[in-house]
Amino acid sequence: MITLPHFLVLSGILFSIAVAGIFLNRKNVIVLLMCIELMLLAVNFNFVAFSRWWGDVAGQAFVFFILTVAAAESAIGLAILVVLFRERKSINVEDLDTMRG
Amino acid sequence: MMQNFYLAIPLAPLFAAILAGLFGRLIGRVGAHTVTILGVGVSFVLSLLVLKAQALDGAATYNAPVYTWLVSDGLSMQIGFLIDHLTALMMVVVTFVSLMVHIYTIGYMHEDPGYQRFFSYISLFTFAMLMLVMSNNFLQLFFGWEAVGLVSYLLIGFWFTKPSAIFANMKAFLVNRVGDFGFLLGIAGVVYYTGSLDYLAAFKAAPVIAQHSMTILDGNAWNAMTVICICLFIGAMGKSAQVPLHVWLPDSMEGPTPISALIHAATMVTAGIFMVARMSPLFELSDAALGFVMVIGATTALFMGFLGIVNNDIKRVVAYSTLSQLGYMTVALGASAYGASIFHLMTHAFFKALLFLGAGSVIIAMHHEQDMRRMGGLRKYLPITYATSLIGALALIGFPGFSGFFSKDALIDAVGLSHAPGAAYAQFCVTAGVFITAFYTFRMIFMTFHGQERMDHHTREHLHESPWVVTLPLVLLAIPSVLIGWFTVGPVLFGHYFDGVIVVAERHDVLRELGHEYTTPLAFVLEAFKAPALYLAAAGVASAWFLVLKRPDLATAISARLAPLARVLDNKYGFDWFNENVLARGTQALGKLFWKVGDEMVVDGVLVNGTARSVGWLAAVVRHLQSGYLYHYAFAMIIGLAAMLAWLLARA
Amino acid sequence: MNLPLLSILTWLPVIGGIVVMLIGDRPVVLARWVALAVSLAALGFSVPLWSHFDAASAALQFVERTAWVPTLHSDYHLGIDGISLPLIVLTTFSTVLVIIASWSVIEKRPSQYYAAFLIMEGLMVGVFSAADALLFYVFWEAMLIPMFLIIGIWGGARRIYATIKFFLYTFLGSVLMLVALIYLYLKAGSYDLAALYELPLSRPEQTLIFLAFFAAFAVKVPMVPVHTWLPDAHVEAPTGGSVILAAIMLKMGGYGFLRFSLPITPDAAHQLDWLVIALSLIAVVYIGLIALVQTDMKKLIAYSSIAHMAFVTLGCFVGYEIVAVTGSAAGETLALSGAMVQMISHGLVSGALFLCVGVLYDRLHTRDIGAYGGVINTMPYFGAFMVLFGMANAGLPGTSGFVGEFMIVLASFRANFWFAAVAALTLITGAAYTLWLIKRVVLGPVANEGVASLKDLNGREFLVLGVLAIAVIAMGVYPKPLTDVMEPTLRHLVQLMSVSKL
Amino acid sequence: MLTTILFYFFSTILVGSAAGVVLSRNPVRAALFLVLAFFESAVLWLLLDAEFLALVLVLVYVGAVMVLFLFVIMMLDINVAKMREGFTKHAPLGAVVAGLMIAEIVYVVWFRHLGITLATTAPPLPANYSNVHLLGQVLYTDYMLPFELAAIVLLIAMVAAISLTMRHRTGFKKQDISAQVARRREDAVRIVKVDSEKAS
Repeated sequence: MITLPHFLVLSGILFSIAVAGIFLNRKNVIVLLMCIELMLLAVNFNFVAFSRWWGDVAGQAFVFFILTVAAAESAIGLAILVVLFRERKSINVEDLDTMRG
Repeated sequence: MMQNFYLAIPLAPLFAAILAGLFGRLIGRVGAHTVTILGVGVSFVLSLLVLKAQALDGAATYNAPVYTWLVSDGLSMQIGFLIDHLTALMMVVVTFVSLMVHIYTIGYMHEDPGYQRFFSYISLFTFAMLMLVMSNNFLQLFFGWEAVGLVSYLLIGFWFTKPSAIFANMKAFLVNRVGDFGFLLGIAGVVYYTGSLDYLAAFKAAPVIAQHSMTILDGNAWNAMTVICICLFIGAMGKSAQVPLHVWLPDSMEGPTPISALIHAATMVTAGIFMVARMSPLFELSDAALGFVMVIGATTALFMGFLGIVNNDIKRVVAYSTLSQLGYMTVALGASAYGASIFHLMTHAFFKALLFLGAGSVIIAMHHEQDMRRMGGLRKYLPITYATSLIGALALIGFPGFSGFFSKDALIDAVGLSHAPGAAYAQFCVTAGVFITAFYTFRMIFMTFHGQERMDHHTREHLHESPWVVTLPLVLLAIPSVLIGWFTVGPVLFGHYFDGVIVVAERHDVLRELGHEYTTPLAFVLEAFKAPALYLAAAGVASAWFLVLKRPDLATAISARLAPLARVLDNKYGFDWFNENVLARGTQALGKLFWKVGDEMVVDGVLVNGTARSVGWLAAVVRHLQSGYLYHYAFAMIIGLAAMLAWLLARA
Repeated sequence: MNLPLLSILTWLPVIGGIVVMLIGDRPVVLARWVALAVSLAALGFSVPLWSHFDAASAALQFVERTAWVPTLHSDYHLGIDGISLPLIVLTTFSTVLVIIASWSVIEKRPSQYYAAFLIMEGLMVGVFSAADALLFYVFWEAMLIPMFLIIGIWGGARRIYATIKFFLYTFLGSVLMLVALIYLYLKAGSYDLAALYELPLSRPEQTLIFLAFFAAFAVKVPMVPVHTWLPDAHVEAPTGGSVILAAIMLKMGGYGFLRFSLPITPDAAHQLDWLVIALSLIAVVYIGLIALVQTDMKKLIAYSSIAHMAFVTLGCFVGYEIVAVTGSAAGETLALSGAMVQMISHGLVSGALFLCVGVLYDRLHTRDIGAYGGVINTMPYFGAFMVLFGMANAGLPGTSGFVGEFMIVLASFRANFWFAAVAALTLITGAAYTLWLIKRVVLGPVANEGVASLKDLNGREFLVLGVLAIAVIAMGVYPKPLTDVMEPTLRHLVQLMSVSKL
Repeated sequence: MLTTILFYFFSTILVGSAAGVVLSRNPVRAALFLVLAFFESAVLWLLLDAEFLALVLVLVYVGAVMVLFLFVIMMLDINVAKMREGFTKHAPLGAVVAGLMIAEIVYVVWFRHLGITLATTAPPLPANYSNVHLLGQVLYTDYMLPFELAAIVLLIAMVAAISLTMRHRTGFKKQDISAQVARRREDAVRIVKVDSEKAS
């Protein structure tokens, strides 16, 4: 019997893995972006699950929007990455500290 | 009708002053002195009429407001006149001396470029002084009080390019301000207890005030009347140059001589005496205040006299003599012999103005040389000046029959009868003062007019008697200096002239006690031969003659022998030293300390810029958190998220 | 007369200022004359304000009211009483003088300079006539901007430091005031001052609100120890800026105490009056001594302003002590009235003194006292004016400077002998620093070639100083018209002060 | 029962591939793991009867976004070795934060469900349930405006991405029409007066 908490815990685990990933792959921007995608996926899981359990399709509409924004975000993020690489010949986060105070 | 009449008295000189001051160039020198003399002349004539009406025709006391200056909180502050016997007397003295000085000034100042300005000032002074004496309330009194101070300031600094003059005028104003500080507090006290600024209201409420007590310092309850009277008297100490606020008067001699005569001898400096006499209903209720007045006066009378002995500047000798005589008047006030004090004020106004103007005449002749050591033997060159100065000197030392004799003798007798605290000390001071007065006065006369001619050749060739505008006032002043005592001693001193104006408590009334023995002026004169004062004065004259003319070498020897004492006198007891080095420097140092440490270091340095600096420091610390590394921010976000979640969970 | 006089007085100068700015510096002459015309018109409009003012009433008069920000229950509500009226007239009066005084002195962007003064005039009138707390606050803050610009653009060498200090100081205070006003609004549901007067408040509330107001007004007055912005601002400001700063801006602090602190938080004011009185008395002595040792003329006058304004705060708050000591309110109105008179008088006298310094500065371009000496030899008329204003500054009877000080000393004697004694010390200190200044600058022999080359006042300067001299003397000789206008309002204020709001 | 097995099966793979994303050394592998994770998610969403989203996830994410990722990774010359330096430096912190989050989520799910009964199976769907139909109905009615905004967001993202990565190469000769039109006579012609007869 699959209940709502199953999905919620699953999404929690996904989210936590993504969080751990941010800590682990702190230098690699691409993987960081991927971790963010994972986080969004976890969030989407919640939306879909709740939408199913409460029979309200609005949750899925939100997932739709999240997907849209996530796509836009990764497009721009990758574009920035490309530009960055062109300028710096590196995407190592440790090289990117021009914003330091 | 009467109001307009009275109003004209002060306004005539004011109008003249404005005309001469603002339109001086337009009306020229002659115009300036004509208009001011006219103005003062008008007010003199009107004052005479007032005196006649008051003294001879028995006119009622006039007391009415002119206009309301301000009303607030039920306290109506008005400008108004109180015309009674005391006022009338003062008005005549003031306007008469002022008129003489105006005439004299034509001669004395005729070369000065500030001619119109000078006339404007002295007319303005006459206005202010009249406002002071004619006032019927404390506000106007204070106005006149400060206004005469202002004119005094302007006149001492008349030669504003002379550094010593502008130092002296600032000193005069500031020392007077110290007095005014007390005066203002005294006025505030009167208003507090009576709710009115009017003299009569205050006098009526006086017994009530005397029942109050005030806590000034913890645990010390003072009689309210004592506090008020001492505060008021502090004002008088400033204006009438009593120790220790006397320091400005000798320095004020930096001004032109006519104003030394007018302001710093005859009128303004007596404002304090006048005021205390005016406030007699208040002072009578406080024995402590009277004792204070008496001790201060006695100290001034004797110790300022000593300074007259060692000075060689002719004007300063007269100035110290003024100080000493003011001390006499103050002693009389302290002894509750207000009548004697005012009487001496009046006679002193005449003969001291005469002496000053005489000194001025000498100074003109000597081409503005004031050092007596360069004079001598001027008798034959300046006969009129000599004669009149001699009259003034005799009046001053109290030669029997001269005006000064009547007032001074009565005054000394009155002090002798007083039982106020400090009376014994005062009696000693005033009696010893007679000798001192005689000594320095005749030392001056002898050094100036007798003996060797010590001036240089050039000056001697140009020596001649001053023009008539100078000598006329001398003569006119000499007449009352000789005669006034004979006519006035009876009514003013022992009669009922001041009844209802000056209030004296039964147990203080020394003048009435004296009056029992009084019959005629002549008897009064003869009576004096029994008293020691006359002989002391004679001894003073004799020793002056001996030391100045007969054995000048002895004088030098004595001062060499008594070098430490001479030094103390030369330093004027160190008052100036103390004021300049301790008070002036001290306040400046304190001010600098407050400024540099208080304002710049503490407020600006620590509080204002310190805040700014600490913000900057905090920012510098916090800046290090901005590593610029993306993952640091990401960490911060995530940790913050986790923490916030934990907090939310823990709270709910 | 149904003209909306207050709105005209507020907005005419603002619009006039914008017009002057649009005219620009080509030709300067036109901008100048328009500026003068506008300021004269404003002065003209304040004449009917005075003549139609019902001096017997304490109520707000010339009231204008329309909804302004309905969601915040804030109205465009103007109205004046006896406290505002003299200050408004002082504002229009001194603006005219400032414009005449800076006729040909300003070289950098003169039209904008005039515009700044005109706009500031309108805003200041707005401050004095606002009967709505939010409106008041808006005017209060807006007024900072032109002053900020005047010092920042036309100021001296350290103008940036001075402006930032000035702005931060005053802004810090007024932000706290805003917090207090918002709190009051939330409690009362309205920004209307009359409603705030009636709002009951508990003691802690009152204390906090009082302190917030105090922060704003004490900085403006300024009181020790938040006064250090004033000397810097004055020193760096151009002459006109100094005049307006001294003549009117400082009055806003005193006005704020009378309009907000006392009636809105009477119990807290009573409780904390010792603080204000102590700071005022400290200021009289402390600032007096500091003024004594200044070597910069403007700084000296600035410090003397602080000492004189301390009388205002003393007069505002000594009333509570009078009641506490004597048990009757007699003397309270006298003290308040004295504070008001002192404000007006200080406006005239310090403004005149700053103009005098400006006259010298225009000629020799230094404010250092040591650079002068014997000015009266070459500038006799100027010397006469300077002595007159110096005497007024020292509180000589017969000049306006005396009236307020006298009233406040009389009143504070009721509270405590020592209050009066310390306050009266100003007779000595005030005379000391003023006369010493005059001695060093005006009197004496000609000190140097610079002084020898000085030209006496021109007609324009003579006009400005002459008008001020007449005002100073007139007010000293006959202050009754002024106090009569204020008396009913102040009596009403005393009533408000005495009713507990707990 | 079958759904339970399917759920556990796919979710295990999902968690595993997510771990793979995080842990793999090579970004390419990480991306491929992410693709796998998306696939598993799609399947799980199918279990939740969200057919449309499951398909969108596969089509859009796997088909477009992840390809973009791979493309970028391969295009850029990434020094993998350097990237991995200090890989485990913050691992404990990451583990703590991640553990904390799991704990919090579990806590919320199990203990703080605000009285809602969670431990039930999903409610049955109506007979003629159509996920696409319903979603479309919502998107084009209630969420019309956000939907269009989303479209604009995508457009802006596209424009931004293009403009960011557009390279301005130098050395080309291009025609600049506006410059040609704006040319004026004074810019091009200079009249020089030559003194012909003057001897130098």
